[in-house]
Amino acid sequence: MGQIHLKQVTKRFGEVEVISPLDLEIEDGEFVVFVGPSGCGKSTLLRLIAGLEDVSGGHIMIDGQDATEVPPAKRGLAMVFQSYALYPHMSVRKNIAFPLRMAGLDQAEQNRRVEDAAKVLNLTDYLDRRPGQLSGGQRQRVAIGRAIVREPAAFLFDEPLSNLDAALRVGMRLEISELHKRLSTTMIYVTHDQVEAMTMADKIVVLQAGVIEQVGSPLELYRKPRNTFVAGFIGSPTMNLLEGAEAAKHGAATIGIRPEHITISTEVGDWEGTVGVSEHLGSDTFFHINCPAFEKPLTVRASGELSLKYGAKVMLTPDLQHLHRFDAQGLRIE
Amino acid sequence: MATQHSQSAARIMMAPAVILLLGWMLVPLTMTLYFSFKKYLPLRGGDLGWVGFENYTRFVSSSSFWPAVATTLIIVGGVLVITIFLGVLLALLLDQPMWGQGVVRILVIAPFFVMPTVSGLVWKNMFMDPTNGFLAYMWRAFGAEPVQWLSQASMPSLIMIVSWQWLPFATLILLTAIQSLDSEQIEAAEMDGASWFSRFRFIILPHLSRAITVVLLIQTIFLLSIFAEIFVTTAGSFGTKTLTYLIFQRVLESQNVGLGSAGGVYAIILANIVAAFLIRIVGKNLDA
Amino acid sequence: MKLRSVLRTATAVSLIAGSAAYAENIVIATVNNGDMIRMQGLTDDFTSKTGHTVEWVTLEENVLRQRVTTDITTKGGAFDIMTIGMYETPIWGANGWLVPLDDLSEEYNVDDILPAMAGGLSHDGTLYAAPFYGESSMIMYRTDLMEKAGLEMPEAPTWSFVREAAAAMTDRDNDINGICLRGKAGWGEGGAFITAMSNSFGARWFDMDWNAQFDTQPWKDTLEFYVGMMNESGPAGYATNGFNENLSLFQQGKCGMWIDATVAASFVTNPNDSTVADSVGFALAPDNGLGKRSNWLWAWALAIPAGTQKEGAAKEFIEWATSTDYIELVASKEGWANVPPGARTSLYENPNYMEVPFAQMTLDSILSADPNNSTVEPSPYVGVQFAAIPEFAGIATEVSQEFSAVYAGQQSIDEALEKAQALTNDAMEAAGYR
Amino acid sequence: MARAITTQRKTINTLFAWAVGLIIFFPILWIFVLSFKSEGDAIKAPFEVLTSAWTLDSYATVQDRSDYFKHFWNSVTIAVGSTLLGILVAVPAAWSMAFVPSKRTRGILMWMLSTKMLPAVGVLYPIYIGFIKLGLLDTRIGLVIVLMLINLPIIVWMLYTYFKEIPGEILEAARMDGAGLREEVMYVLTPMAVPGIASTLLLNVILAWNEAFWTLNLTAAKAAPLTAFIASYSSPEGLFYAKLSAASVMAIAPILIMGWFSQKQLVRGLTFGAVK
Repeated sequence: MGQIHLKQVTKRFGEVEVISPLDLEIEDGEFVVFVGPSGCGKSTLLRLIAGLEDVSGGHIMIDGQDATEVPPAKRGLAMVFQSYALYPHMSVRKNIAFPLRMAGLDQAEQNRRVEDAAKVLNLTDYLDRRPGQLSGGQRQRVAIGRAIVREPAAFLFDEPLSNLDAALRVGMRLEISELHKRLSTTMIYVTHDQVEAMTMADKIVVLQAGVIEQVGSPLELYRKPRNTFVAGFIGSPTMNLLEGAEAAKHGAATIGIRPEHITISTEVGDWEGTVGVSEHLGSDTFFHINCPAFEKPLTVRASGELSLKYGAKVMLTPDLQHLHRFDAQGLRIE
Repeated sequence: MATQHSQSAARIMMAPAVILLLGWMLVPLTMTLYFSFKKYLPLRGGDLGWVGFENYTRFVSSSSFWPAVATTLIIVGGVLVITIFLGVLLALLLDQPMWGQGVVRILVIAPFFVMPTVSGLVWKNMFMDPTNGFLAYMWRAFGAEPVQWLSQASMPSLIMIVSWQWLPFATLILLTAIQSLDSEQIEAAEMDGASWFSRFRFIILPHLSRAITVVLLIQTIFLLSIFAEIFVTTAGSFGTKTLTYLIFQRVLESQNVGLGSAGGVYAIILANIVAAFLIRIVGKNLDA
Repeated sequence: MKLRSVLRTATAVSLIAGSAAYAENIVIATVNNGDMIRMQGLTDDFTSKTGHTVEWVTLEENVLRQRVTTDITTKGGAFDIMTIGMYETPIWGANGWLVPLDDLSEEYNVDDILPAMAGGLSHDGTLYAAPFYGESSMIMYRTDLMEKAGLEMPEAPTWSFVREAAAAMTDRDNDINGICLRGKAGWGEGGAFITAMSNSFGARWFDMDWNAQFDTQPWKDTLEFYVGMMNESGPAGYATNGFNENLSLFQQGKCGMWIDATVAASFVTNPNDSTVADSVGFALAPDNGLGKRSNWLWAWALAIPAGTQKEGAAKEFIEWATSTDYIELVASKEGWANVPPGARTSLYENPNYMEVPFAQMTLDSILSADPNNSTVEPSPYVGVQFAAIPEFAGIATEVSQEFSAVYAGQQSIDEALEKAQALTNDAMEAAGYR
Repeated sequence: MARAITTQRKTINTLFAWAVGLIIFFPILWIFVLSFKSEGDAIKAPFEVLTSAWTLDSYATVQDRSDYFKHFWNSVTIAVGSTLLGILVAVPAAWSMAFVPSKRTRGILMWMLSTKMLPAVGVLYPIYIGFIKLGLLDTRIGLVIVLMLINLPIIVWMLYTYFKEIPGEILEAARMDGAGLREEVMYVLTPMAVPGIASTLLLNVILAWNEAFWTLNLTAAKAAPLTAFIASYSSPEGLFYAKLSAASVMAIAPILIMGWFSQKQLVRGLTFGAVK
């Protein structure tokens, strides 16, 4: 069970409205990611759900019950913090057992659940260490372990991977996804990294300045961004957003075309340009092409084999099937 | 981060400390104010009626008042300057690699544990006494006339005694601050060609500013009310009468509580001026 | 009035009667002087005689004074017996803060107390504190140095002789100072000395209208003489020397003469502490031909604060500690030279005691001091080296601080006298005398 | 990180630092020496003092004359009692200031510190009279209360700076884990703040141990701590250096030894969190 509904939830700090009245429905077992630039209110939203902040207006329903006034501990949610928030004076075992101890479970049951969680998270050998003696990834797993043992209605993750290095991050990402599949419990995950959002989420909530810009599956967002903000935010490298005469040609104020939807050629194409910096990733190569027709350079994705000299003349052809059109307000034109 | 619930809980939890201190401040403060407008002579039967501002004018017009204010500020200032200056040097020294650092640190912090009366007595008798004092023997050993510390160099002597007591405090805080300095910063400065002095001036000193602030603030609070050291050494003679000591004389030696209370009000005003001044200079450094 | 004193006596009697049955525990505040510390050591004798136990609060003189004054003025009741002096007793007695000692037992023999002492510890003829020991001041001098200087100390020298002798005895190379005198600030230290000295120069603190007299010639003469002599023949740093500093200088053989409390005689003649014990002579404090000597009169005495619950036991203690029996007890343990002096007439009639070299001179000194008539010109106050008014301690401490600054060379005599004059008048005004 | 230092340089550092350390420590060392001398020897020239006979007489005299242990226990009770009581009051206050800060927090802290600037002597009479009325005069509990109040601002401030170093997320984690306010303070906050609380404790024990004005003026026979004990050895008649030294050593030794043993915690305490 882990169905969370937000109804007209609002949060103000003094005069500043950080979350505008907002509705959101999270179904049981869903993996929902809140994504947005820093300061967009995604963490605040998570903390409102957790009960660590009071809402200024609206209601939070958990499994159909109004939980707006329920203290955090009673909401049946577990949270994994950005800094892991492990108790430094307790061993790993005690850390993981802490919520169980608070719930008043007997010692045997506590041990059983801790051992189980440790097995799942590969922490069995570290149970008697202190958090200070663990690596970043291990600490991360302890924090998750502490969340799992409670068997919560939903997990809340607040940028849990931002303190890990790149390689570990990919690994942990997989582990969390794996965990979700196995437990099929609702998870709400906050990140500013759209790659995490795309790879993990069942449903992405894009937030900007306290307002939901779009809600949808990763592919929905990729295919049909509702506005230029979402278009620019989702996808890597980011979508090329072009204005001016070329946009007008397509009956829009702005057109967007993703780097992977442009064909590059030395001979023929619609737009002419010169090659700027090229980034070789092996599997792919990203070219930054300066076109006289546009103010900003275009990013173009090509196969890993292609090699072009700096300053070489190239021709580009957009795939019109994947062209996104936006009006003057930045809203998508279907 | 704060929920309504925790905010009201916070208020309740703060209440005992705030109420206690408020009481500890208000009761004596009101009493002091009350007495300061009275002719109150315990040896003549106590309360002899209201006298308006007479005590205030009398206290200020006394020939001892301004010298006492000056003495107070000189002692506070002198001790602050000495302890901070020597404290920085000592901290730099103790930060160097050496054998037995722990023991040296123990030696250096020891004076902080000595009660002010004892340190006053020990310095006065065993060291500064012009006949039997250790320093007198030292001076004589070098063929010099012993210095009559507490009479002819009373203020420097007093400042020295008090500095001896507070130097460990300053040194420890500054030492910890220096040890927390990122060595990469120093190395970077070295690569940039900064001399030892510039490294000190532009890297170490700014890094110490917060620690120096703490030393300033805490020491000032304690030094403004310094009493025992003066009581046992000079008893306020030879120009060492601080405002606190002058109040002591008025209240306990002359048994004029009204006059002393008026002095107390002046002392509070002086303390607040100093505090305001301090907060202005150092406040930025304290994210209290 | 009469009824009240009858009632008071009645309660006192009943308390004494009651206390015989109940062993009490009394708290005594005292000063850390040698005689008191000895008394502390002999407490067991009191306990075994009466069953009462004693707790001692022994403090340095200034701390003690501050402590007991706070307690008496607030009726704190922290102490059952306080050790106070001739200065406090009449003032506190007049305020009704002390239990009158008018019903002491027959065998205690109140009349044996030296009249000078009893007078100084009474108010309106009622005794408020019993003297533990009494003192005046006198000259203690080194007979060997005097001889070496080719001089002979008269029984009753003048200041000019003292100054001359001091100069003759001074031998800076051998660290011998002709004269050691108190210069330390504090009304009970240098303040007491200079006041007593000024009496012989014709000075006084106040005229009959309570005006300060520091602008008069006798004061200037006193200070000029004192400073002149001390600069010629005094020890270095005399501005911070009090009783104790001078005592140790004299004991180490660094002083030719020392004018100070008569009780010091037993210390300087005690071979355990003094390197010059067998060459000390005594003489009356000097005069200046004006009819007044420069010796003072003082007693450390035991008093009971009014309101104590243990009046009976406290009285028993006072009777024990200031009795002739106590004197004999000390004599049997420590020898006659170490008994508390100056309190009882009978002591000076005791042939054993009169063999002590300083006994007669102490008595003569005490007898030559008259607290009621201490100055050449008439003064409104009682007291030799002090004026028995509540404000005096504070004023005299500040005045003596100004004087000590002169001794330390920090200001001139005129400056000091001017400041002393101003601050004294100011304080007297504040207290409502003028 | 640390580069190799030549032995020569290290030797110079060592010599220099030891010299400075010994000079600063010397007065304490010297009274320690004097306390083992006879009165007559104690006033001799320094070299003669060292070569003269050593004796325990002064300690015997002091012990004989005053009940050291009574004063010692009073000091311990008063210092420890006032500190513990202070911490009891200060922990909740510092907790709320550190974790639920408001615009007034800084002002309240500064105000608390400013109460330490009131001149004590000015209010001796009112406090003394109050103590008589409440029956607190010459009781340890009275001194415990007064010293607690005197040191409370420092205790609050120190604890506040330690608590502020504890990440708020950990407390939130505890809250999410089902801990109530009581459990949060008991199981998470307090254990984490133990080093800070320990150094606060130490520093305040020292401050309370050495406080001389109130402990002297509000006690008589029963509750008098070591400050009063010292007041009976300063400037009596006759030679007193050896006795004063012995008494001083006895008065400062307990706190000195405690301070040395807990040096590390104390250093942390003295910094008031000024340096991380």
